[in-house]
Amino acid sequence: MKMVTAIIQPKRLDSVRQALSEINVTGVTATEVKGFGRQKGHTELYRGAEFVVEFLPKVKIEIAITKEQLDEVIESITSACKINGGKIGDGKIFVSSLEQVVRIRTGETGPDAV
Amino acid sequence: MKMVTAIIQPKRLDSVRQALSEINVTGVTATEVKGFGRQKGHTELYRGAEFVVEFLPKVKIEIAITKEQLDEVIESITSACKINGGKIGDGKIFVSSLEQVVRIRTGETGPDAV
Amino acid sequence: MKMVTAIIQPKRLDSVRQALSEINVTGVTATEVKGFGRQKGHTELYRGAEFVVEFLPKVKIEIAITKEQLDEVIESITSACKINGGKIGDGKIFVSSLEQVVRIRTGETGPDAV
Amino acid sequence: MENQIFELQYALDTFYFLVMGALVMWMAAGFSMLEAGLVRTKNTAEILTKNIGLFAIACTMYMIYGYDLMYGGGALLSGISGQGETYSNASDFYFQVVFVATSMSIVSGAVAERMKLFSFFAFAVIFTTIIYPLEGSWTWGGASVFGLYSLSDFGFYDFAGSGIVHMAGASAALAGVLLLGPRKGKYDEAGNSKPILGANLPLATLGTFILWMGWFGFNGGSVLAMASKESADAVAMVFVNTNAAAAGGVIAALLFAKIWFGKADLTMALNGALAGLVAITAGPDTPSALVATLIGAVGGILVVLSIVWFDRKLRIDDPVGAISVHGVVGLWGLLAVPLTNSDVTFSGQLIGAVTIFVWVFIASGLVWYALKSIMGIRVSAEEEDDGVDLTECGLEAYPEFVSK
Amino acid sequence: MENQIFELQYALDTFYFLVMGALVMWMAAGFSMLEAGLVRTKNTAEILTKNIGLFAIACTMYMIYGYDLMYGGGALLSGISGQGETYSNASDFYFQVVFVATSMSIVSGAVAERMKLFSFFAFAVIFTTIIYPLEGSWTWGGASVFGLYSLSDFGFYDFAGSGIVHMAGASAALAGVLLLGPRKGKYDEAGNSKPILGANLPLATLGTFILWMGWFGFNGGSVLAMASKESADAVAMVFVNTNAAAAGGVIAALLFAKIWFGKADLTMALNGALAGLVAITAGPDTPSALVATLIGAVGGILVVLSIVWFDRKLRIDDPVGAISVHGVVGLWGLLAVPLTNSDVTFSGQLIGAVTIFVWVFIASGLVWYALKSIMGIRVSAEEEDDGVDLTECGLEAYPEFVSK
Amino acid sequence: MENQIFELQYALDTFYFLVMGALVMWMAAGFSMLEAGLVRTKNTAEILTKNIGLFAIACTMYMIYGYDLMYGGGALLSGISGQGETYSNASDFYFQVVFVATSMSIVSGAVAERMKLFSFFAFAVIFTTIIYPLEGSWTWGGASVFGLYSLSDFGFYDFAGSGIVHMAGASAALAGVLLLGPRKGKYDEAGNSKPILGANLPLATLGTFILWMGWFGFNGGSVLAMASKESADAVAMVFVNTNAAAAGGVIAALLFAKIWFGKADLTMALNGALAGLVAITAGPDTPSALVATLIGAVGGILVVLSIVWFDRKLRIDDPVGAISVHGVVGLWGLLAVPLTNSDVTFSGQLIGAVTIFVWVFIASGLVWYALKSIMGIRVSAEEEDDGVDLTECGLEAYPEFVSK
Ligand SMILES: Nc1ncnc2c1ncn2[C@@H]1O[C@H](COP(=O)(O)OP(=O)(O)O)[C@@H](O)[C@H]1O
Ligand SMILES: Nc1ncnc2c1ncn2[C@@H]1O[C@H](COP(=O)(O)OP(=O)(O)O)[C@@H](O)[C@H]1O
Ligand SMILES: Nc1ncnc2c1ncn2[C@@H]1O[C@H](COP(=O)(O)OP(=O)(O)O)[C@@H](O)[C@H]1O
Repeated sequence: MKMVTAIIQPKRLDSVRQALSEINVTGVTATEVKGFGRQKGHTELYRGAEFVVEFLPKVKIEIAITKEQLDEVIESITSACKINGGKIGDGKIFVSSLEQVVRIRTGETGPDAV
Repeated sequence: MKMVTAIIQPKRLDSVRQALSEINVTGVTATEVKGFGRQKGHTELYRGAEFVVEFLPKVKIEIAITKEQLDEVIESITSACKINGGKIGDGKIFVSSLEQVVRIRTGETGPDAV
Repeated sequence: MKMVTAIIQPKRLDSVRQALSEINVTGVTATEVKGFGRQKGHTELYRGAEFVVEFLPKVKIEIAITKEQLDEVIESITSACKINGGKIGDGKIFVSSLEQVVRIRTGETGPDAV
Repeated sequence: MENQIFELQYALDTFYFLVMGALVMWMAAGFSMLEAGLVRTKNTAEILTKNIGLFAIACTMYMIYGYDLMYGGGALLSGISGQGETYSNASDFYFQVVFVATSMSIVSGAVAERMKLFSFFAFAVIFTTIIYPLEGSWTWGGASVFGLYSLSDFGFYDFAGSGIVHMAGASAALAGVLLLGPRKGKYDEAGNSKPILGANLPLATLGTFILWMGWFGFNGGSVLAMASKESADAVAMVFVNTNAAAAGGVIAALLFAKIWFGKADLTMALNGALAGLVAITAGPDTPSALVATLIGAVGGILVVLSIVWFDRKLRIDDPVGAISVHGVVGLWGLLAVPLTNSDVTFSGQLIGAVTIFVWVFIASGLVWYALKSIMGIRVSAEEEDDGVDLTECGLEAYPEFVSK
Repeated sequence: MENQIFELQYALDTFYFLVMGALVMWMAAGFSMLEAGLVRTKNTAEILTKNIGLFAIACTMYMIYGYDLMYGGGALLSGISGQGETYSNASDFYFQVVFVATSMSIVSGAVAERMKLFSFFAFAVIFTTIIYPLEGSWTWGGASVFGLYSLSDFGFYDFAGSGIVHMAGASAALAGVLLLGPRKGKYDEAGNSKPILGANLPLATLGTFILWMGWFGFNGGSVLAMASKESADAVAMVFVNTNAAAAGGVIAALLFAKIWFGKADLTMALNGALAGLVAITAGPDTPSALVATLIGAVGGILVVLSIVWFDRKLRIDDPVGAISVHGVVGLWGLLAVPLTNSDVTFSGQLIGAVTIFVWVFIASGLVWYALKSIMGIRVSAEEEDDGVDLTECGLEAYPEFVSK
Repeated sequence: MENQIFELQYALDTFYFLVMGALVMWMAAGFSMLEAGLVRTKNTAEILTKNIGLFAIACTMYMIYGYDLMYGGGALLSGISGQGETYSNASDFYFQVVFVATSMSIVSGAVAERMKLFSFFAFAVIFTTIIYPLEGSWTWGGASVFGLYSLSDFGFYDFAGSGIVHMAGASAALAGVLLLGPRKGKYDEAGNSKPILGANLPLATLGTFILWMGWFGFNGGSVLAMASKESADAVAMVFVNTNAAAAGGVIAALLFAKIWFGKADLTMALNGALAGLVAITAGPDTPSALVATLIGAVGGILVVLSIVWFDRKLRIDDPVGAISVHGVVGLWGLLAVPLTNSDVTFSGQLIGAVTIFVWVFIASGLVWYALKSIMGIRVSAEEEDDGVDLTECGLEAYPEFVSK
């Protein structure tokens, strides 16, 4: 099983959620985070003093899936987030391996629990 | 070493914390997240217009442990969260492998640092 | 590729961010979390009744890097967070393996995408 | 000694005007908090800026020219440094100037979360200098409508401004909202309304209580005299009825929402209070307290129906419900006057309402349209996504809070 | 000319009543903000709904019947459209109606976070129609207690209502809280009190300042006359003493909390201000400013002791400390009157206090009990966990904020 | 009958004082909300505690001795239980006591986020007992400056206290801030200013509106009489000009910030409103409404310049801009009086301003210095990092919200 973690623009959360439900992903966890990548923060003025907003608001979504779903999920997130041919800040996807998944309610484990 | 990540009902955080301290887990990190699994959001009315609350408030807890503690920890979380024989929304546990742990204060690494 | 996750004191976020940019880390994701480790919460009084603040506010930072950067990054975080020879609550670093990284904008994958 | 008595009466009337005016000024805070509570976090600082800015503009422009257009007396208040007949002229201006600000405040809520800040301010300049004062000159000012007819001939009666202030503001708002279009994401492709939740309901509730309190000045001050037994009795009755109508509005809206939606929707209770207040404003002087409660209660039900109707049927996106609260219920307020005031006729009220609506709606529409052509009135889709706080004001309302 | 003078006096007294009444109405916002700040986020929208709803109910029911029961004059205010003797009857009603709302507001805080909204509203209907007005008829209304004895015979004195309004509200609250039980998680198995933190202290502080301001109307208006030298001096002294007592309450509570807890607990400072105000309310007319400060200071210390005592010893869960602030300190206020007013005796004050408490506590208890049997008064444990905002109001107070 | 007329006049003047005083008291809530909105979350509860505490201290200490020092009449108000000549003495005290609280409130914002709570309270005791009252005795009290010269001889004129109240508060604040130093992290090693964002702008906006409203009492009450035609006209004009200046301040600050920074900085609009109000306070009686608007507008521009200048050039860290708003603009207010009031000279105003500044700055500096030596005035670096809410008050302002 895999854990797919994507850091996306908050405004894309809705489309990603829809895209994922179309490919039958049944579980998602979302967290409000702040981050920077190539997209550096911008300079703002507050009461006349400049400051760099280092961290920009992002949403992190985590999706536990089976190995088989991996490509489809990456594809689906990518296309929901890549706007106008790709802009800095569109986001990043990380994939790691999951050793075990347990559904608390039923005690099911493994791919069935995803 | 393992990283156990559990997504639970916010109202269970207290009992989970207690259950874990009974089995001598010495570190926990909690994050406020929103998520959905089988438990889909419910429909609400706001000013007369219906809307689906897609994401429900959850708490994510992360616990770094040694391999040996794994079963006990899963068992402990499960029993603290499974209420009335298991209800949708009770939560899910993910286990992944940790390659390294460092305690900043002392510089200790590995199982000792957990 | 590796995912380095560090749980640090909120007041250290700024110095960590600077330390990381000095070693050319180009992406960081930060989350506000609450946690406890050896550093237990303190007792407070509210309207005359005692209570234990179990969870203390922390910041979690996640940094995806290549294998080569690992030691340098750990070193850098450690020295930015270890104050006065190390105090309880200074934080902890977790390292896990990343199977894949995708930069949504360009579709790049692997170490190039980090 | 007669003169002393006259001076005392003069002083009391002046003092009364000033106290009532201060309460109406306080309504500016009420609108600010109400609107700040009902928009999303990312648009909060901008709506606060809008509200304090529009108040300042209204006060300045009405001083420069609006008051003169509405009541005469010379531009730049040249005629009012002198003294009044039974109260200080300055106190009259003070009381009037906070009314135009109220009318303008109504607009800001309806166009929230998507309008360019400085286009809004430009509109505010014209609304408070010309559009409202001209309309006010036909009604409270007693002038004839473009020399065609005189509303007083029809016995048009609007005690404190259900129509003149509230419906006028709502008409300007409606014209703006139609040109502006709904907020991004408000309606899906199928045209279904998607709620956009207000981010801070304690603020919205505070705003409502402030407005409720301020309304005692709004209606109570509109008796325009205090220093005699008759006027004192009138002011007292107006206070009682204003309060009764607001209470009726809350109860009716709460119960109606509970029955219809199954939940005691707080935002509807708040709108119910305001609806009760708007409804009684055209005639708080004649009903008994019980009838005032009922007039407010009808307002409370109307406002719930109207908000849902605008949102789901007409697909007109009004984030705070201003058009329903001040427009639809303002009309109801005008039409309710003949029920308890035999000197007033439905037809007279209708003619007045139509006159106000047509003028304000068309004039405002033209101004909005001109602004749209010249400088644009809507922020870009990207700016709307990011929130106007950042793009218009360069700061966040709650920078530390994690928000959507 | 004599008549003109009379009219001026009539107008000034009426105006004074209306301004003081508007300040008391404003206290409704104060209670709303105070309570909204001291509960948890998940119960905030509901308590706001409760507060605006109860205010509307109080205004309506007191108009329908309560005022008649308390002071006569006919149901539905049939007797008050006419004019008063030295001020407008309508202004008197307006001033009185906001008092019953204040008394009712006290209850909402104590039962917060676990009571069913509509059961609370049902209670509000009965409290404001019968329980409070009957008690008020024995005291300010001058009627005898069920024909048995007359409080005026004992020289019972309660200037603006430390007992009649505040302790009465607290007595009703106590009865409700006893039947309702503590909030889930408030006491662990061992019976230790677990603090439940208020979610928004700026709101609570704002509420306290609003109440402080409104209290000038509450006490100042209770002189019931302004338009003579004597009454003007009296009103001014009442203002000074009201302010002094609040200040004394803050300082005493702050210092006492600092010494006892080692921290300057803001919530205790707020309760101290309110305690000072409640304490002076029974007799703000006779003490000097220094003595008023001390009366307030004793209130400030009492309230800290009482809150801890109720919470930790009696295990009575009162989220905002209403029973301590308005009940315990209300009693202190009554008993402090003889210290500076030689016409008043401790025994007379005690008899009055017991009369009020027994009636309100028992009558309220019966009503709460009946409601418990008929419709239930407490939400389910699951609803309590999820927060009453969602289950009772269907919305969240701060939907965007991440909260517990 | 003559006596009746006198009594009515006496009653009206007293009532006017009390209503104006209640508005000024309300400013305490305004400062609290403004400051609570402009600091970081972790220092919010403490600043609220500071504000309610200082208000209580000011009221108590001014009662005990300050009023006597400033105007005579005996310590502990021994002389004011009696009656006044044209209004109640108690109403005069009530009106004066809220002024000293205002002056003290100015200090709390400037020293926010790093000062020890009880050191601040200790300073408040001395400021409100001696420093402000002595300065007040030289100006409004008419006493000579240490027997050396008399400000009235120079025709010094400060209608409602641009200098006496506002600049005085700012001078005390400046002395404190200089000894205290900037907040941790405010300036980097290179001396560049790093903005520290206010956490809750709706609160800050609410606070500004409260202050705006309260200022009508501040300036309007300073006419000191209402019950004649002349004074009624004067009060009305003061209301109009106060409002006009605030409006001018908002517009000027908004436009100036928009041009300079490219953004409509809300915090500058708020400071602009306050600057307009401070600017007109020294002479709201003589200008026309247009000129008042301009005086306010200059204040609005000055305040933006001054805030940036203090922050970036002088590196004086004043979290809420109190020194600029009340000090720099207060001085401008004093100097603007001769523009419209021919009885007043620049030199006279300057002498007055210097007198006030020198005394308050030096006296405050000595007291701050003594406190620093005795008990320390600054929290430890670690406490500052953690926020003074936890260390000074033992609680958090928004315990549930995730914050930095
Ligand atoms: N190496 C990284 N480690 C952790 N998080 C990252 C990394 N790179 C990017 N992110 C996260 O992804 C978000 C989006 O990154 P983005 O600027 O679109 O990346 P890039 O343009 O560099 O591909 C960032 O705000 C950050 O939260
Ligand atoms: N496949 C998944 N990937 C990521 N998070 C998930 C997944 N499934 C469930 N979750 C998280 O766990 C929470 C609880 O899930 P729940 O509804 O109890 O799961 P189940 O599907 O087992 O009934 C969800 O709200 C979500 O945050
Ligand atoms: N075993 C663990 N699992 C998960 N998080 C942990 C663990 N140990 C520590 N943490 C996180 O790291 C933070 C800092 O820990 P700290 O108290 O400095 O650890 P230590 O035990 O090394 O003194 C904690 O507040 C918690 O969020």
